[in-house]
Amino acid sequence: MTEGRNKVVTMAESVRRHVPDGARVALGCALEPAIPFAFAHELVRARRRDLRLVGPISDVAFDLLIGAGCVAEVDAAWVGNVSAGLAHCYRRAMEQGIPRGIVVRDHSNFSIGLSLLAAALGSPYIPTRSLLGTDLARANGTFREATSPFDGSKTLLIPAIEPDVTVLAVQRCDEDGNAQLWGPWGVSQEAALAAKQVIVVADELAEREVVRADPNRTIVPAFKVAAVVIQSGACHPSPLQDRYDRDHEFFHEYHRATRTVEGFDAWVREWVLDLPDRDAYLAKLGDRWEALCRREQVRPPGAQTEAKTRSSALRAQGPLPLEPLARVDPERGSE
Amino acid sequence: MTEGRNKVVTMAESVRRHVPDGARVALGCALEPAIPFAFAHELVRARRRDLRLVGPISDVAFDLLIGAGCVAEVDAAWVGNVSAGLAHCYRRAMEQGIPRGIVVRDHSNFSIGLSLLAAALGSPYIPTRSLLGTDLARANGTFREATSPFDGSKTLLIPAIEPDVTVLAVQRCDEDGNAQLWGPWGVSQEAALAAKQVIVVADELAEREVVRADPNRTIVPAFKVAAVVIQSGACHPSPLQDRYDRDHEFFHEYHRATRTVEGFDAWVREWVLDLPDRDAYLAKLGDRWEALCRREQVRPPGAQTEAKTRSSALRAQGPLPLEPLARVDPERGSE
Amino acid sequence: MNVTPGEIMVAQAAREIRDGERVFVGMRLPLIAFVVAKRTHAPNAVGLFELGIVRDEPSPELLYTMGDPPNVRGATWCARTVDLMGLLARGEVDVGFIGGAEVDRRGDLNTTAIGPDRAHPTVQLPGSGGGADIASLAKRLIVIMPHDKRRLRERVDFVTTPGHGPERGWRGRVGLRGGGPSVLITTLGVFRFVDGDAVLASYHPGASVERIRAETGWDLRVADDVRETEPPSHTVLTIVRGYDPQGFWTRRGE
Amino acid sequence: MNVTPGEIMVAQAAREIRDGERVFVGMRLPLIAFVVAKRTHAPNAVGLFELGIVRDEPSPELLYTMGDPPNVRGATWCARTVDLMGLLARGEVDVGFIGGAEVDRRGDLNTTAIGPDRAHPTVQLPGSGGGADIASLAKRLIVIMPHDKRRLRERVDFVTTPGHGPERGWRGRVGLRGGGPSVLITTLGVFRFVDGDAVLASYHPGASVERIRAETGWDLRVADDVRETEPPSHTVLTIVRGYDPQGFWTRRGE
Repeated sequence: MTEGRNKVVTMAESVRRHVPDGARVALGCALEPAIPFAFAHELVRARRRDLRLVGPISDVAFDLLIGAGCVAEVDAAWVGNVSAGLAHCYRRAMEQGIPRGIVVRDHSNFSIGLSLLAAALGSPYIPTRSLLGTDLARANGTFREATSPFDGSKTLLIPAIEPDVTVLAVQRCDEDGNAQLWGPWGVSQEAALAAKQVIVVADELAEREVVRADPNRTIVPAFKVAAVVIQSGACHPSPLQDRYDRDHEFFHEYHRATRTVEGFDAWVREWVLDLPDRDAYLAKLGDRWEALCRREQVRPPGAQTEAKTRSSALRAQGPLPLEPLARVDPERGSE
Repeated sequence: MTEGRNKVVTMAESVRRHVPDGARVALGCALEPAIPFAFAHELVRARRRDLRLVGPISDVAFDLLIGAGCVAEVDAAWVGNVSAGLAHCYRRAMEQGIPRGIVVRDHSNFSIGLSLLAAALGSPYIPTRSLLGTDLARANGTFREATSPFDGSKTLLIPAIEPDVTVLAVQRCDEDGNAQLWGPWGVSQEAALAAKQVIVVADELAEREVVRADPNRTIVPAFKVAAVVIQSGACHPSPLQDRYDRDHEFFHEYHRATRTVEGFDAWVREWVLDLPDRDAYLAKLGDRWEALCRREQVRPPGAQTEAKTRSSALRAQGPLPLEPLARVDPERGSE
Repeated sequence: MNVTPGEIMVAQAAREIRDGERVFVGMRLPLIAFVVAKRTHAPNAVGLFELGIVRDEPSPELLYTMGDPPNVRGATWCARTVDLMGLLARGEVDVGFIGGAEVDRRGDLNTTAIGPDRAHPTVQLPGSGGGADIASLAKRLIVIMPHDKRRLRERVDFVTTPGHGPERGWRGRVGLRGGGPSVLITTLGVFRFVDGDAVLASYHPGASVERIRAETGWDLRVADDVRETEPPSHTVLTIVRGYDPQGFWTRRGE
Repeated sequence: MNVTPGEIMVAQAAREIRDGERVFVGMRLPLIAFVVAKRTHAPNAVGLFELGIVRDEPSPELLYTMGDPPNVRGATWCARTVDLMGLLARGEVDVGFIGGAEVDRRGDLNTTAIGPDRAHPTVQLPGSGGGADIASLAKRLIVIMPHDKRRLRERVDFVTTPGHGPERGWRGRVGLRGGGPSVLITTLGVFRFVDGDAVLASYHPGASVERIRAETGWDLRVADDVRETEPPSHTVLTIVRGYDPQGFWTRRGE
């Protein structure tokens, strides 16, 4: 067996080596879960500037990067706080140019998926019948209306988007970069295949044999992967299937805390700049973090993937008790 | 929990209900493995006519259907006998109109995949840079050359193909039609999503909880599935991952036997018309069938899908001894 | 415990789901409407979620986002967003739910930005998510909105998700194949679309035609047979309160 | 045991694979060439198969088709054909192998049909498979053919997989981005492409320039430094014969 190049580096190294200022970065491609928040925090600590973000629904990861002044452009379907409401930093940037103005190209989830799929297929665009006639299609500025030469029907052509780097958070990865993700994929695979290179943030380092025993679960071939970061808990406050649940309350705390510029700055100091890395962040979360892991690991990892049939069917677990939630802000956009 | 409609029917019923004469049928979409040969045999027994076949590489399934006079049209990338050589029935049909002339639209594996993907996405076509300038692209007759409005580059537009029925062979399926396939997918998922309806031929009936425990492995939502046929061994002589190995010699026997029309007719009588169903076929194969199962089940089914990590990595098996093969015909096309 | 507008909306939304339908569920109240429908009159409805998830039974727990782990456990299909959106584009999804910051008389929604210039908005909203796709492509559409004069406007500033458009036949002319909005459910009443125009069909218990007229930003059209919205049954309220005991989605101000 | 043409071809094909390259492997001899390369000078080469399979080590068993179960076990990626072809289309695959029934001086291949009319062929061949995509899109191409005057023709009847085309600059003009054939390995010799024309670079042990000229259907061009093809080393022969002990692929008449 050939030994592959060991690509395991620290989160900080992965940013230093592979994400220059101005890079086009796809992030949060599984929609609400598996968002590599720890990576976003590292981009803030590394003071990256002029990033061009690509993603469908990034929950507050995009908002955080915008608030920290890291972002010049956004291609996204949705920028907000999914369970808590609007995204304050995004609002300030767009409404007041604070901390800086940004260029936004509006997408839908389908159009952002198609743009990445087009790049993954090596095609210049993919035609669709979604979004026709909308202001969204017009305002995006990169789409084109065209008539299908096959049946004369109207279509909207969605051009390919090729990220410089796609960052994927996954449950496990081997040192070569063979990364396996289960639960929602969203647009993750297209984003990875479309990118010039991929950074994998894995909850766990897997033996090479483990990924090779189930290649259907590998999301992208290792040769597209430039760096592997092994970091448990990298997605908090978003969830990672079979590893830890979503920290709903944390999103609401972020929402309340970032209502003002001062509040945002304090939040970033407390949760990003004053912490050296994700391990310190998880230690700061303390019992709260342990509880999220317990909630999601009631089912043993892998139970989900056993191929038992008929005689030994797995029985579904009953509902888990939810912890009571504090009252949340009713302000809320769509979705 | 809602009880879904039980869709389990016999192979013969699935053909009677869902495959009328003239139907556009996608089959053999995983390329060389997981070809539902038992379903092709049932089409022959049911004397279906004027079928329009769609598929990438069907090994001899398409040849058999052509020889039996079931086929009017073929959209395919390759029609032959993968390990043994040319396809005699396909040759006779194209060269001599025996048993009837057929219309062939030449594809490549990429173009057949893109045509099905376009239909699955609800898009009229997908542009590509493959096949430009070839006689293949010209002879197909449905492709169009066009300039990309984004960068002026040349592209070939591959129009959508929507099968009336896509037939998928899989390892397991529940009675609702949630089918799970591992090993190569080829163009199976696009073909299923692109189709008006899907017939699943499953090696095993799975409890509903089993498929729900690993939804990433489900190939298509059950509401697209019109019928579920539970039939072990339905793919022989092609292989089904973790269930049975490929019967290489059977392909060579078919190749030798079908060299003449009379030889083909005798082969079809022996292996299709004179047998009531697949169980009888497997009984006729006897020990040979058992040996193919043993060869592939050396690793227990599901070992492949266990999510063990680090401490309990699976070790790869050493090579299995191959049975000696008789001399084979050197005649062989591409691939 | 008083019945909240959220609970009335959920009950009404649930009635809009027919048995056996494929429902593009979406977040918040529609999520609970799907639970109610499944447990009452529509046991064979199937739920689709834009992450690529299909479920034939609702998540056993309240969801805060569609991607919460309980929404994956017990799903029957977990694929890619484009695969799921493709089903929508093929016309295989019967009904979709959407909501927004603003809606107009024609059912057009704005979830992008308030103000005349998208590049310099007065209020920056989150954007489409999957909403614009659902509105473009689902066979019919259920719109859910908080009722407020600033939100129910003659014309929205920005059409993120297309309704019936500025004039009759607009959807067909621009090439949209989905049917557009069939109903608008607000915190005060229920509108049906007639030739693409929202017409008040019922007012919720406690509301009235006059109050709705006062809080609607367009010249209200009222159905001849306008009536009070049927309140949620005890069964439905039990389901709603059992599923969302803290009232996270059903007791907020929308 | 005599060295067979198949073994010489495999050894030469293996030499064409550079360490670290992404190789679109294909069936038959290339499969074994990949094994040889991996076990000798190119341990970091990666193999791609059109079913959607990526392997960083060869299958431990001889394959009769790319979809045989041993080719899936131990694979690192098993995805969809379009995903894999997309990598090719993006220019991420260094080298691909193809073969066919006919090849011409410019490296164009016919795997579709012999005869002037595709609808009424003299000999119906199986078709492209993935060959036309590999030829269109891989950075460079290794062509493997049985050497026969009827197979090495001035112009093929039907261009299934594009080579360098009828004249200089043809690939760029029609919009093809891959580099086209770099080498043609036959049962008798090795040709390199110079300005898109096949030029004989070496003749295999036992063959000669004259014999090759006699069995080639075009006006043979011969390199100034034409020489005998380097025979397979003992190491390489051991690998080949260990992998294909019955000579299923290496001892047939191509």
